[in-house]
Formats: sequence, structure tokens, C-alpha cells
Amino acid sequence: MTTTEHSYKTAPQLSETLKRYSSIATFIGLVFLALLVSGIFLEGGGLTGAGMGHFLRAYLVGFWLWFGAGAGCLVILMTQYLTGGAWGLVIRRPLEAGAKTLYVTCFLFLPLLVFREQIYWWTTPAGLADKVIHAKSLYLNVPFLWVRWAIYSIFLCFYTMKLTAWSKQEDETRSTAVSAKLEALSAPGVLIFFILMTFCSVDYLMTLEPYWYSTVYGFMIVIGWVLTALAVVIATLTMLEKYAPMDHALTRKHYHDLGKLLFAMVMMWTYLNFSQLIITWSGNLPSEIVWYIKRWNGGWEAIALLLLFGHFVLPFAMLISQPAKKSSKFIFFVACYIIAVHAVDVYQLVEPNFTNVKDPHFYFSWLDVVAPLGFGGLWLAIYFRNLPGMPLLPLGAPDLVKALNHGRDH
Amino acid sequence: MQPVELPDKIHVGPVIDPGHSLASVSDKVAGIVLKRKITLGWVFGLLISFAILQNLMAGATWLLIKGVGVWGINIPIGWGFAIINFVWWIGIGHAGTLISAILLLLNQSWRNAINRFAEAMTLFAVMCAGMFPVLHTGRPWLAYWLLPIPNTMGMWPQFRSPLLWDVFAVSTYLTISAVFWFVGLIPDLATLRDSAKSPVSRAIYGMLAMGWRNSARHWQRYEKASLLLAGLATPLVVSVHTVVSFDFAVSIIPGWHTTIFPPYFVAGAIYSGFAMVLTLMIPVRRFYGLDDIITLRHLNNMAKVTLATALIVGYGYTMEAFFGYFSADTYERFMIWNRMTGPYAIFYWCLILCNIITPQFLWSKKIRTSPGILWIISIIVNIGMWLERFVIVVTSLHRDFLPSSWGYYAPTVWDWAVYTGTIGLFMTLIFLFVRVLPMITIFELRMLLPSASVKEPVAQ
Amino acid sequence: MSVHTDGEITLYGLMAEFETPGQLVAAARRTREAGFKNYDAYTPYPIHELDAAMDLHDNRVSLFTLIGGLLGCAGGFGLATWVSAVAWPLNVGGRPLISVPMFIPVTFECTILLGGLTAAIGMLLLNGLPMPYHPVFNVERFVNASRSKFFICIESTDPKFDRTLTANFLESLGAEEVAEVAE
Amino acid sequence: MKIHPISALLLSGMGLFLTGCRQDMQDQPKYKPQRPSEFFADGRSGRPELEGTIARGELNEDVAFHEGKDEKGNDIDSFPVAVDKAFILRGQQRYDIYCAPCHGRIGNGLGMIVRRGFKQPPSYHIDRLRNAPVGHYYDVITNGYGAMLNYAQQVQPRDRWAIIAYIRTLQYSQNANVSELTADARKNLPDPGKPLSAEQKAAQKSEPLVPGDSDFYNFPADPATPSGVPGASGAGAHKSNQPERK
Amino acid sequence: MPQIFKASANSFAKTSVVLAVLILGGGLGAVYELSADSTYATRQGDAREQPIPFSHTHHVGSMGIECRYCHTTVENSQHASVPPTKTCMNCHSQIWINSSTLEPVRESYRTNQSIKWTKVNDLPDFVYFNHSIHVKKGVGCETCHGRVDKMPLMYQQATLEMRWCVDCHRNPEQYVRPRQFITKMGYEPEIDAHATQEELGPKLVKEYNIQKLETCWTCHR
Repeated sequence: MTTTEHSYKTAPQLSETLKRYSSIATFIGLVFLALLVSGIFLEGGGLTGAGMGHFLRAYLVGFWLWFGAGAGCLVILMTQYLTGGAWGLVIRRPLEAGAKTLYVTCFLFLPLLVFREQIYWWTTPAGLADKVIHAKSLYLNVPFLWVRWAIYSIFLCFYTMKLTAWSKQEDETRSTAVSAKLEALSAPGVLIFFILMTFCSVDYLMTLEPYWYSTVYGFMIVIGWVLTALAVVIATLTMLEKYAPMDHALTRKHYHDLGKLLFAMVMMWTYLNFSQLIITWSGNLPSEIVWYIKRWNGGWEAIALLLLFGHFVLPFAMLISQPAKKSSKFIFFVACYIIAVHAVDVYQLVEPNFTNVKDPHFYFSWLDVVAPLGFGGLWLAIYFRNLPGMPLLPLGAPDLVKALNHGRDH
Repeated sequence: MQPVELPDKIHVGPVIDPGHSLASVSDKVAGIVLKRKITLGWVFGLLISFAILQNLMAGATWLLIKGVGVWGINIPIGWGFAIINFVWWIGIGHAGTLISAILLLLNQSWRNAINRFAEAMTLFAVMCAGMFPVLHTGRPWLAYWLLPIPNTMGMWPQFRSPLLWDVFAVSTYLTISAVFWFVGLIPDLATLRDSAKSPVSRAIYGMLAMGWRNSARHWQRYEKASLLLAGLATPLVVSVHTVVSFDFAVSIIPGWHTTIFPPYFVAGAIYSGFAMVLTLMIPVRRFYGLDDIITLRHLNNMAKVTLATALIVGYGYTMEAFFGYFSADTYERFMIWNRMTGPYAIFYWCLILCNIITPQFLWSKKIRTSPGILWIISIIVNIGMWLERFVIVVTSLHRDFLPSSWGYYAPTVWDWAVYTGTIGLFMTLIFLFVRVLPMITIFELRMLLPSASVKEPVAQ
Repeated sequence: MSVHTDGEITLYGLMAEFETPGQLVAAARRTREAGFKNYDAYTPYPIHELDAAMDLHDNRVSLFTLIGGLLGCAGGFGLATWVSAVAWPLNVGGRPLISVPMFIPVTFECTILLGGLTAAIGMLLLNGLPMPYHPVFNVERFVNASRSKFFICIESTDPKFDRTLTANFLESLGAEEVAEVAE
Repeated sequence: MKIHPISALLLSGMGLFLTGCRQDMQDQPKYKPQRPSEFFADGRSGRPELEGTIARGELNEDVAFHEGKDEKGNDIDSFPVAVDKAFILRGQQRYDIYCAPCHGRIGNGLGMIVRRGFKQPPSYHIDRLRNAPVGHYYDVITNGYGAMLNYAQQVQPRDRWAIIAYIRTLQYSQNANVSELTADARKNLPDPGKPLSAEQKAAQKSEPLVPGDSDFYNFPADPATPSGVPGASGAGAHKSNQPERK
Repeated sequence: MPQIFKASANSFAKTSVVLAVLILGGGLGAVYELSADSTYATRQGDAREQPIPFSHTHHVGSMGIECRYCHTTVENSQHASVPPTKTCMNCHSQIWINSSTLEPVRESYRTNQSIKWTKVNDLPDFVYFNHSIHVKKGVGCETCHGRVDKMPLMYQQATLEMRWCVDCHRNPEQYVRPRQFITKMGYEPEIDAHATQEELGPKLVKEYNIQKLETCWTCHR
């Protein structure tokens, strides 16, 4: 049987379902975001007090997790244009939908920028007067921080816009010239993405601890994003597989490939974290080791062990088996689990920075749970709204047929 | 779930030239070993390589007679050519395992034509690499001290030292590469055994093939073992250069102690490895008329990998420079500034030229598919990667924390003798390899042929 | 070459030659379905369809590798710990004697080393290699098994084996040629 | 291609590798004590002191202590050092090492060497020697007497005085009255007619041959020797006839 | 015929694999034993030729001459010192004066030329070793040099391998003795000191303030 283009059309009940998902997510998101904002007042102190501090830290946790998910979608999308491969075509539309959340999430950093002095110590007058900060003032100054925020946001939004627009054009015209354009745009895009997002991770996260630095940090963060994004789109695929066109487009092989990719990213995350740990630990230099002292004392070691087992050992064990990767139910579970455990990772990237290195204390606020849920709801609401906007398979992609036959020839 | 039948677009070309059959690919590759006359060019090449190898003989002999003082190393630059060349060779080795293992896991069919050659290259490169630390000990006959075996000293190696990790990593790498390579060779040795005419070759290949008889039951276990080996070799290859990077990074020398070293070294290794595969494959492909098996698509793909890894390496340089500033650490800042403007600045800028600027030409598909230009670029990249190690080792060391301990490093003639000698060794082994073993995996080539796919008769 | 038999030679089995992999897979499936146990197919490259057709599912290589890998892992970490904490406790810069992060590289390499070696050696052992002599090599055309042709050999030790009936059976599978394999 | 020349070349190359198997860290080109020298005519690395040299700490100004003479050159008859029990015990130990082989443990001149044919020295328990001044003993140890060669290299000045103190003790003990012994000591005396009782045996055994460690090794620095290190002056002395090893 | 090997090749091949492993393993082990750990390499128990066949059995065992009679510097110096010819002449100016065996001694005394003794317990030059500290901490002569009173010609009792040194440095309580028995040959803690080594050792370690010196620079300085 030759499949006609008709069968690529998104099934109507799918659009309905996605709309419903979007409303549910909107509801959840708004409720939790409301809770998050209420935290400022429940924790007390008004706009300059402790409650605001807790709010901003939790806000950063939630923001970073889901901002990263969108940015991760964008970089996977670009990488996929470069490398080709069947695994990428079936997730292209979810990736595009995910990347489009950046239109919103980029701007969600603004509250942190406005209230920067309560979370980024270096932006306070005392911080700026500090000797070490002053020595970096060429980079660490507030006006330039605003400029950098603008650069990151423009880059992310511009690339998302161009890639989705051209993808649509490719769909409509089936022109290989457009495909070539997408490839040509993506190639430098990946490079620029990595460099800019490294600076972004320095600005948004690393400078919470303004003396500390680690050269692998940006790479590590971006891999974390890719992991989150991949988990999101894999979970989405398992939801979509019941509906046309995915019901006949997806094979076990796609799940297998995506599962392998997820596995690879888990390994990569572990590898980079381990590299940073062993080098910092063995060097034991005062300026660097603070980061680990704060994360291995005063109760934080529980989080570190949780990440070791939860973010590496368990996913490793779950994803090593081939049948497991091919089972959509199981891979859905693994994907959701990975998003959850990665939220813990983001939490431990942010919160321990605020403890005292001489006497670290574990700190956990209910806001740290509320924020990721609130941002997640918002993110998913946009994501599910974007998803049915285009056919779920990129009809104009040159390798589509090969991709769809993937896993059927044996 | 019926296959969708729409025309498929092929970008650059097929992985194997149409027109080949099971018998023809077997005969073609086996014929290079069995039938092809020894050409003057080959003999000439081997003799030249062998002559260069004598540099190693002379250099190593003189080293053993006089001690490591014949090299240019001295405090503060106690690590000179030996470690530079070690890292360089190990890095070159990486492409072989990467091509055979990772691409096997990723089901990339284009690997088949080049994996055997690349694996052989890995083995030879690791052999060359392994020689340097052993020679650098000054007393190689005591190299067994590096191993954790009971000894007359009542001492054990220090498991908290990256240099010991190196021993484990490199020896494991050599062993597993050799095993992987040999396991891959077994079916092809059987082919050579069955195609050979002379009783001597038949006996030799027969012994090496160990009685492989292409049994389906054997193939089933064989495939499983290959897959497992590939699965193990993939993290292994990453670990090896990671451990090599730890040699530097776990110290506290500015320019060495930086957390990006592991991924950046691995990328650099793959980069130089692919460059070396290109350097070797392009002439071999030409002299042995293998254009139909190692197609332009292979070159294109390898060039793409080269470009991608070049960009990662470039990212590494950028991060080093940025964090040199961002650290606000006197020593870090001085190191990076000195690297760019100090006495060795010329090497740094040459390295940027070779490693970052030159590969930008690979953005053009035209260049990626012109063997000649690609070959020149690959050689430049090889030089660039050597310079990278030189810069990392020498510029980080030559300005000690204490200005009174500052020094300058210049290799002596014996440094060069050993270095060029290993190139001679490498080339000699490559020349011998292409004559005595099939340089392309024949049985995997067969699998690529259209006629190899199973179409069962309807009357089953 | 068919061995011209007059009952004098001991028969190892009967060997049928096929032209295409498709024929072979079909023939192998039918051989199994006909109830033969001691038979084998010979192909110039691994054919995954044969695993199903011949019902091959030997996972012992994986098991060996797993055991080898775990042994290597435990051995590597155990060695590092024993050496650093028991046999030669040495204070290095105040770091703990059992420095877990620093032992991971060696543990990892040992895991790979033993895992890889058991994978390769396990495969050879299970395949009974090295075995330079094997009766199938007695068939002249068998050289093509490593080149371009596909073979099935039903062994005389099979309970259902009968010289004439089995030969007829093999011919019925579409074999180009059926040869007798001397012991 | 010919095999033989190449394998010969390889073999000779390998042969050169063997030259590497040497022990240059084991045998370093440096002088350790009593190591031979190819540089000096007498083959010794340790050099004898030049005539008239006074090494640090060897300016022996205290004539009484170093020569046992008074200003007039007569043997002194009083110890130039403080004598206490520890000093005497030290003397006993040194005596047993250096003197007992000839003079015997109790100073009767019937040591092991004498029994093998060495000329018998006089017993210490004759009147001439009982009445000899301590300076005389010092002179004999330092310069030899009759068949006895000097012990200047083997016994350092302070030890010589210790030995002399011990000889005095020996002389006294061989001439003492039983009544002068304490009751405890008297209990341990053997009865000439009877074998030793078990307690007596045990008491003899538990009596250490040499005194307690602190006395034995860490006797106070001699104010008369400028260096304060006993034996410091010996290093140069014994080199004058230093044996060499190959 | 495509058959290349005879049927016997199968067992031959399998045996040879096993044998190769055994021979390689055994060979390496043998090389290791011979090259590092054998008495051939350490020269343990190897009585050396000397210019004069000096017998410790005779001088120490039968004559009862104390170690320090000749090795005078052992308590105060790094080096125990081989005695000068003069020390021999203390007795041999009178005893055995006609012995041709002793002619080299007399010749050395006459000519003031050193006797070229062969060093028996020869540590590598990269090892710093000091006799005096060992003697002061209660390491008996016998502990390292063995029953010298039973050595007609001197030989090296210990392996002198680093492992041997380190063994005592790690567990000094197993080897030390009271200082008054330093030079005693055939010392037995139960008889001489009325205590077992298990009781005595830790006590002495404490009393003599013996440290477990295991750093590299204790011996390699």
C-alpha cells in the first residue's frame, strides 16, 4: 500500500486532546505560579525581605528547568538538521513546539534582572565594589548584563522563528533548496548556541557564586537542557502514538533510537559532572572547592547521593536494556522520571549557593517544588498549543520516507 | 504498518558502488593481499618508512645509554616531547575505535569500508604512544614497576595518581582494540584462507582464522560479541583521552587545571584521529583503486566529523581564554596572556591557524569531496593538533610560579629522532598491514550489497 | 564435488548449496520445521533472519560479559582500595586513603578490560574455536562459504538423518547441489 | 626482500638496548665511607689528616684529660672527670669490649687471646698496678705498653677514663672484705662447697651485663672535650690506617 | 581439497593455546623471579671471596670478641666501619706471626696500604642508611646481619630488598630488642629478656620512641 499524503494529516481527535492537555496545563501552571507569588508574602518580609529571597531562588529553579527545556529543543532541532537520521524527523514537530516556548521563557528572566540585587550578590553595590568582582568588571557589570540578556533572547527567538518558518515553507513547497537553507542555518547555529548559552549559564547561574568558575560548566548545563528536552519530546511521542499520523509512522526502532539518545545524554551528564568533580576535588583549590563543600555538607550530601543514584545509576539501569527502550509505556515513565530528577539537579545548582561555606545548611522550601510545577504547567500549555499548529510529520523533509521505513526492513 | 514508498533522496552517493556482487567484493579486497604483485612503490615506501624507523632505534639506544638528559627536558619543563607525542599518538588512535564502535552502535553503514583500516591505525598509534611514557621513565626495563604486582620494594602503585590511571587506560585500550580488531578479522582471515592459492598462505591464514567456518550458529554469537565489544569500546575510547586529560587537569598548574579538559581532549582526539584517517585513506584509496568502496560519501562524512570536532576544540579554546579572564586569578590570567603573547606565542597562533581557521574550509561541500584539498587540510590539522599539545605542555610549564624558576624548552636532536622514529614505525606497520591483511572488512562489505538482503522465495 | 560414496567413508552429513540468502533462510526454516536438530547453515556474512529461522538464541556471551565486567569492576575497585588503604597506606596531601572519586578511572578500565576479554574469549569458547579441522571443509565447493555461496549441512548424528531421504529433502529445498560430507 | 640483513639489523638494534641495563643509580660516582678512589695514589677516598692539622673539636688543650699528665708531665693520680656509678658501668662495658680479650673479665690477665698464645699481661691485682696512678693507665691505653699496641683509635678519651675507673673498681673488688658487702649482696655469694641455689642463679642472670640504657648511651657531655661528642675525634684517627674494600 | 589441516590439528591447536598461556605466564613469572627476587639477583647467602679468609666464626664465635672491638663507629656513625689493619695487629703482632695467610695483613701494616676488603652488605647508593640510629633504637646486629658468629666467610644474610627494609619500618615491634642485647648473637627474647616479643616489642617501641618511618625521604634523600 502506498501511503497518501492524506494519512499524514493530524487526526482531529488529536487536536482536541492536545487542546485539552493545554487547558489542564494552563490551569496547573496558573495555580502553582499563584502559589509561588503568594510565597513572597507567606514567607514574609515584603519585596525586600526573606520571602522575596526565597521566591527568587525558587523562581530561578523553575525558570531554569523549563527555559532549558525550550532551549534544549532548539539545539536538538539544529543538530538534527545537521546529522539527519530517522530519530529526528519524528520528533521535529514536538521540538519546534518546544522551541517556540522560548518566545515566552526568554522574557521570564526579567523579574530576576529587576530584583537582581536580592539574588545576584555581585550586582549589589557591595558586590560591585568587591576586589575580585571589580577585577572582572569588564564582564560583570549591570549594563552589560542587560545587553547580554538581550543578545541571548534575540538569538534564541530569531533562530526559533527562522527554523520554524522555514520548516513550514519546506512543508509547503517540498523544495530541497529550503532544506539546504535549514541545514546552512543550523550549522553555525549549534556553534553560536553553545557559546552563547555558556555565557548565559555563567550569567544566570554561575554568578550566584561569583568567585567560583568552572570551564566545563556551560557544556554541562547545555547537556542537562538537551536531556530535559529529549525527555519531554519522548514523553510526548508516547502520548501521540495512538493518533494519526503517528500511529503508523512510529516504530519500535524510533523509540529504541531515542532511548539510546536519552541514555547517551544521561551518560554525558554523568561524565561531565564527574569530570568537574574529580578535577575540582583533586585540585582542592580554595576558590574552586567551595562549590563542592557546599554541596557535600550540612545535609546537602543527601541531594548529591540522590543525584548520583537517581540521575545516573537508576536511569542507566533502566535504559540499558533494549526491550525497555522499545516499550512506549516504560520509556514514558523513564522520560517523566528524568524530568523530575533533573529538577532536583537544577535545585542543587541553585540553592546551595546561598548557604554559608563555613557552616553549610540544607535548605529546602516548598516554593522549590511549586516553582518547577508552575513553570512546567505554563511551558506545557504553550507547548501543547503549538503542537497541532502544523502536521506532526515534516512532509517536506527529504529523508522522511527513509525515516518512516526505519525499523521496518528487518 | 506498511512501508511508505516514496523516492528517497541520496545526498552524495552510495556507500558502495553499484555493480559489485558478493564474489566481486570478496575477490577485490582479498586480491589486494593475495594476488597483487609487490609494486616498486610499495617497496620504496616501506624502505623509506623503515629508514625513518631507524631514527627511533638510534634515539632510543642513545637515550638508554645516556639517560633522559639527552632530551631537552629540564625543570621547569619536565614534560616535553615525550608527553606531547604520547598525547598526539593516543589521540590519533581514537578515530579507529570511534569509527568501528560508535558508528557500529549507531548503525552507520558508511563505517564498513573504513573501520578495519582505522582500527589498525588505532593499534599502531597506541603502540607508538605507549612507547613514550615507557621511554620517559628513563629505565624502561623497570617499566613493570608501573603495574600493581607484588614487588621487591613492598610498594604498590599510587591509585590516586592519574599517571597510574594512564597505565590502566592505555593498556586496556591497547588490549581491547587488539581484541576487537582480531575478532573482526577472523571471518576475513577465513576468506583469505579459502581464496589463497599458495599452501603457505593457506596454512598461515588458516591458523589465524582458527577454523572459522561461517556457521550460522557461530555468526549469532559472533555478532553478539561484536556488539558487546563495541558497546564496551565506546566508553573506553572516551575514558582513555579523559584519563590523559586528567594527567594534566588534576594538577594545579594554570593552563592544565581546568574542568573542560576531559571533553575537550576527547574531541581533540577524535579530531586528530579523523584527520589521520583522511591522511592515510586518501592515498591508499587512490593507489589501490578503492574509489568504489571508499566513496566520496565516506570522505564527505569524515570531513564533516572533522569540522564538528574542530568546532568543539575551538569552543574549548574560547572557554579557556574566557575563564582565564573570568577567574580573576593572577596566575590563570598571566598564563593565558603569556600563551598568546609570550615567547611561545607563535606556536599558539599557528595552532589557531591550523586547528580553527583551516578546517573552516570544510563548510564547503566542494572541498569536502575533493580528495586532494581534503588531504592537505587533514595534514594541517595533524600538525595543528601536535602544536596544541605542545602549547598545553610547554607554555603552561615554562613560566613557573616563581620567576626565578622560569625556563625555556627546546627539543634536542634526540627528541626529534624518537618522534620521527615513531612516525617511521607507524608507517612501516601500515605498509606491512596493507599487504598482509585485508584492509577493508570484507564480510561487512558483503552485507552492504543489495543482493545480500534476504528476499525469501514466495513458496516458503 | 559430491563424494562418490560406496558406503566406505564415514559420513559427517549432507550439504546443500544455495545461491541466494533468501533461499537459504527459507531452507533453514524448513529444515527446522522438518524436525532436524543437528544441522547448521553456513553463510559468508551474518544473516539476522537466520536467528529466527533456525531458532538461535544463545545469550551466554552476554552473560559471560556481564560476569566478566562485574568481576572487573569489583576487582578494580577492590585492588585500588586494598592497595591504598591496607597494603600501602600513604598520606597524600591529606586526602582520604579511600578516595572514591580517584578510584573510579581504574575501576572503570578494569570493568571494560575484563568485560571485553570475556566477550571475545567467551565467543571463541562457545564456538569451539580454534578448530582448524572440520569435516565441512572436505567439500570442495565449501570455499565459497566465505565468499559468495550459502550452505546447509544436516549432520548424520541427527536422529532423523537418513542418507537418501535427507538428500532428497535437501534437494526439495531448492539446493543447487547436494554433497556428501566425509567425516 | 631479503630477510636476513633486516633481522640482523633488528637483532643488533636489540643488542644495543641491552646496554641500557645498567645500575647507574645503584653505583653513583660519589664517595661513601671507606670507598676506594682511583684519584688518590694510596687508593683511599678518605684522606688522612695532614701533619699538624687540628680538626674542629680536636684541639686537645686539656692536658690532664687528653694525656693524663699534669703540667710537669707526670702521670696524674686523680680523675679529671666526675666519676659516678653510671660512669663506672660505662667503663665496665667498654672494658669488656676492648680489654677483656687479653686482660680477662676480672683483670687477672688471662683473657681468651692470652690463652691462644698472646703474651700474658700482668694482673691488675698486683701491688705495682694497684699503686700506679690513673695517669699511667691512661698512658698505656693511649700509647701502648710492651706487647700491647695502643687503643687510641678504638677507645675515646672519656671512655679511657671510664675504663680506668672500672679497673679501679675491679682492683677494689678483688681485695674487698665480705664484711663490706651489703646483706643483700652477701646473700648471693656462692658458698664454695655448694652448688648455686635457684635464687642465686636467677639473681645472677637478671643482673644485666651492662647497665641501663640511659647510662649506657646518653652519658652527659664531657665539659673537657670541646665538641662534647665522645668519639668525635676518632673519625680522623682511624683513617690513618684505613682498610679499603674492593 | 579445501581441508588444510589434519584432524589432529584440532587438539593441537587447543593444547597450544593453553600451553602458550601457561608458557607465557610461567616464563614471565620465571623471568621476574630471576631478575628481581632470586638469591642470584640479591646475592643473599653468597659468601664473598676476601683478600684474607677472615672468619667471623673464629673471632666472634670462639674468641668471643665483641662486635664493637673492630666495628668501632657503629654506635656513633652512619657507617659501622671495617677496622684498620692496626686493629688486626693488636693481636696478630703476637699470634700467628708466621702464618702465610696473614702475610697480607702484615704487608698492609708495613706498607701502610689498605687491605682491599670486598663489601658484603652493599646497599644501593640511592639509599640512605645510618647504623647508629638503628643501634640506638634497639635493632640488633643479628637482626640484619644474621648469625655472624656462624659465618666462616661473611655473607649477606638479608635480601636487602626494599621490601625487607620496609617490613621492619612498618612493624618495628616485631624486631626490636633491649639495647643491652644489641650485639648478642643468638638473642632470644624469652630467655634473655624474660618476655615474648609480643609483650616486649610494643613496650620497647614506646620506650625508645620508635616511629614507623615510611615516607620515601626517610631512606631516599
